[in-house]
Amino acid sequence: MARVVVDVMPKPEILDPQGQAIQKALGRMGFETVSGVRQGKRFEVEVEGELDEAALAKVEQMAETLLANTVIEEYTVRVES
Amino acid sequence: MARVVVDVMPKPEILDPQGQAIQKALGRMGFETVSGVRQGKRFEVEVEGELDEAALAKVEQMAETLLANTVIEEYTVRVES
Amino acid sequence: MTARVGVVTFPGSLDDGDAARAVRAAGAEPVRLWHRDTDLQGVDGVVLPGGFSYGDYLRCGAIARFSPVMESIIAAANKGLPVLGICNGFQVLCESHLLPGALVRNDNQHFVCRDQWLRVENVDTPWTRDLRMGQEILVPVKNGEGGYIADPETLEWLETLDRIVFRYINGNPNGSRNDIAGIRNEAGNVVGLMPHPEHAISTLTGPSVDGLVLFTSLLNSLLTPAMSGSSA
Amino acid sequence: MSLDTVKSAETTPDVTQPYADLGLKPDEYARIREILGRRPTSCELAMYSVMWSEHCSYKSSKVHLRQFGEKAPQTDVLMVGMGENAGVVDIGDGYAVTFKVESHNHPSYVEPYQGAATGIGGIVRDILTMGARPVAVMDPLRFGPLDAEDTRRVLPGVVAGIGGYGNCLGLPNIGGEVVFDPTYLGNPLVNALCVGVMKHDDIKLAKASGPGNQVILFGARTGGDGIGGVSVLASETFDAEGPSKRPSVQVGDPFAEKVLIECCLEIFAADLVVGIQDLGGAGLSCATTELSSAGAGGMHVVLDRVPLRDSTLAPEEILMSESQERMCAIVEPSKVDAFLEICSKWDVEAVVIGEVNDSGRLTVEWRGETVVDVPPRTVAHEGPVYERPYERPADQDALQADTASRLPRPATAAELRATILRLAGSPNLCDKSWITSQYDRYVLGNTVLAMPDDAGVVRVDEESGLGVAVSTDCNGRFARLDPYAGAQLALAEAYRNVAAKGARPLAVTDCLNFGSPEDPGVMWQFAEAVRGLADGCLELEVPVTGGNVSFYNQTGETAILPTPVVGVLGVLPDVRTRVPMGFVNDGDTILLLGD
Ligand SMILES: Nc1ncnc2c1ncn2[C@@H]1O[C@H](COP(=O)(O)OP(=O)(O)O)[C@@H](O)[C@H]1O
Repeated sequence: MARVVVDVMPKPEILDPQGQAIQKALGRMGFETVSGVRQGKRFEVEVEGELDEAALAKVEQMAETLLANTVIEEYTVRVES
Repeated sequence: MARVVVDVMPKPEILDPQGQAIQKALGRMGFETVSGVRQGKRFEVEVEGELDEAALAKVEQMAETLLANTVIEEYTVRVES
Repeated sequence: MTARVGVVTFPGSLDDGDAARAVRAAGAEPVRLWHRDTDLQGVDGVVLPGGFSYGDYLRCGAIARFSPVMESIIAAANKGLPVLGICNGFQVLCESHLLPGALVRNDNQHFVCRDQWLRVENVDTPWTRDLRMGQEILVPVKNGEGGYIADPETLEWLETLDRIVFRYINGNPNGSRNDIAGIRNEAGNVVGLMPHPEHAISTLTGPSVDGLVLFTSLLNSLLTPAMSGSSA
Repeated sequence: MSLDTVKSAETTPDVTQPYADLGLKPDEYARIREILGRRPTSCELAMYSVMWSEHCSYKSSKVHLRQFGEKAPQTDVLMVGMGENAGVVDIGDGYAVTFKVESHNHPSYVEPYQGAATGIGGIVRDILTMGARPVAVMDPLRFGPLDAEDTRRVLPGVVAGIGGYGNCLGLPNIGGEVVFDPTYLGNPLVNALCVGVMKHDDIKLAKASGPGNQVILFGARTGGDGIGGVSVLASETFDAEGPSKRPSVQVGDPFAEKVLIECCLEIFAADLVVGIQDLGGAGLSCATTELSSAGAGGMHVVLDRVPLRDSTLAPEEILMSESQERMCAIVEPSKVDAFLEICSKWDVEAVVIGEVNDSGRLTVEWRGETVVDVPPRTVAHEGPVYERPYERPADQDALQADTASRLPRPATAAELRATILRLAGSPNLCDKSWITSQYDRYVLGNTVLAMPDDAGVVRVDEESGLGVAVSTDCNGRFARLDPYAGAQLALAEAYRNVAAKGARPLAVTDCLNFGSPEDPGVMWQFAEAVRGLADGCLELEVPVTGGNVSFYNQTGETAILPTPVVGVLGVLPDVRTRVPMGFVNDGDTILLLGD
């Protein structure tokens, strides 16, 4: 069994109100050195069997079709070291 | 300016209804080899100035107090390579 | 014979009963469609109701988009079947790429339930033809993820090609770009909006009866079609 | 140590057991040994300890709560009274309504979002269990001062949790309360009320009758939620495998509950259950002992069949788990297939875990061994009952003597202005829409009145317009001054709010939030409040149909203000005749009634 991590982040050109809200909150809490926050999602996907290229391609496909909304988000797939 | 990544995941013993819903959906979509999915959050925090230990400690503190709810979540802080 | 309008129930749909009630109040016959059905039972139009389909986990509407009933609805919508997506239904339509853009968490980070004024911006759809251009209507809005976003080009052509159907006025409840409350597809048969017209069909249980017109519009467009282009 | 079975308990009478860590007193432990005629197994000890806890057994409050029955007014509307999951009231036209208010105070302090969310989830399952479709919720809340640091953590979390769960279930929120007082700072009150509607014939009871009937567990899988305390036992028995630390926080899955509601209603409509119980506090222990105690008296459960989320759980923990969104049904063998079919339509996991019998014992089997063999009544209904000492606090006289006449009164226009501004700006009087706008009031399309009106009104029948009105109220400061009168004032206010909508008040539910019952002063407040409420209900001729007691609401030595929250339900034959708040039409005459 193997673990693949899919990170999904809002596209840079898309406004991220959550990230902005967090940045403001951090400022109020005294963390003034923070110049930007973006919030995305992290998925840990456990895959049965061997993690060959075909298996990784499948995870790519999951990310592309379901895990990310590519209209507003971008994703990266990587194997947990 | 440096980017620090904070990954926040539900604690393993805590119910993760989101992860379960995604796993079921993946199964219905034909990705049957997925044996588990957990969904967490990924924050990309941009910090001004040098990323020394003091700065990292500050991000740790943000994670502990705001970004993660340590009652039900755990977090890791790392510098984006 | 009256029009038959499908109302889809996904697990987690909440306003499906209300949508069916609104269809009935407009004089049409609601036909309940289950998420696992692929047969649309020959309905004349479909309403995707509000709620939290599949818990709205991952992203609102993301999982519902892959349900069997949606495969049929996407195909039918592309052939011109009138489809109205309300709130979660709008999110499903965006996830299905029947409508452009996406809906994200409200800018104030809270769920918001309130009575909301909207301005009607487009009456060339089967769902809005009995409304007046520029008419102001009062309809409840209730959502946590109702902020409409799209990339700048998309926003630009939504504006120039008259794809915006409703706009928030007297305050934007969720940070939607360009105060967009609802949009349509190119053909006009597919309309999605965040506010809930099905909760504005009686002053006993809602703030107005303005929402009923969306449902009577559909009925009238089915009974007397081919009025496209006219503004009533 | 290996598995602690009934057999091994018989042969090792002298094993020391951690009953004190589980909250049992020495005499309570002795009583368990006496009942069983041997020492309990660790599974049995776990069951008794949670079921005999204050929360589940009402051991300190029982002697007082009896007054609600003894002084119950004559009424022909009560169909199910206290003792079931919720009371049921006849509202006419063949309709019945069930409603109840419960507390989720302590969990909401630890994890505001999940604590409040699972509070809604729990009360909704209680209502569902009666055979009713839940139709509305309300949320009486109490917090520390608005500007306190911790309130900023607790309040938004609680409100988001109530909204997050209730909105996702599709239940309109039709009212509640928000009160700020320093005594609630380390101990907020999160009470949740739910109303459900059914036809007379649909009433279901928590009862396992009919030997041979099957026991079905359905809903979410069982995980390690809410069993922090019991891990003491598990770690004793299972130190080899060493279960990881168990979360005491329960996480809610409103989607699972929404699906469970629809699934149950379909099962009810097909008449497939003999008895049903939800799994709340004390989980399977509570459900199996209560069901068998109220029914044929015996049940055999095969614990290995319980679907688990976490395969390392020990049997003690499975019995104790407070995982949410689970139900337990008693089903005739011939109807099991139909039952399972409906569950599968809704993607709800369902498993036969046991069978009803007339042995008079609840037996639980794990890995082929018997780990529990108890008379269920002794666990569920015959727990300890305490006559706690109570005494009027020494400072009560001084408190009452300290009347408003000693306070300075505004003498000038400027002073009056300042006073009014201070009042208008005080959190207890301010507009609550920051909170209430986070709740869906429209879903289901039957909300006739909701916040900010005096009472919520929902339509029950679209044809006739039959509907109900509900209000909850309590002023803890009044109750502190005089708990007897304070409880009556809470009742009177809720009663008035319902009557003011044009509804006829029919029944009462209450959530009695107090400090530690081991403090004689608090116990006096409690006794007085119950006496006041019971007398008031007799006078107004509305029965108490059920409710909840929450003790130990205190921070250190400081108890909260005594807070007997009272909910009143009334009926309107036609909701179109409701009377909304405020002046509606130009030219209407204004009358002042009463003096
Ligand atoms: N937590 C809450 N949830 C829902 N409604 C609430 C809540 N708190 C207050 N409300 C509603 O807000 C309105 C005003 O409440 P409040 O200021 O306490 O008025 P009153 O003093 O007249 O009871 C009422 O309709 C009440 O039901």
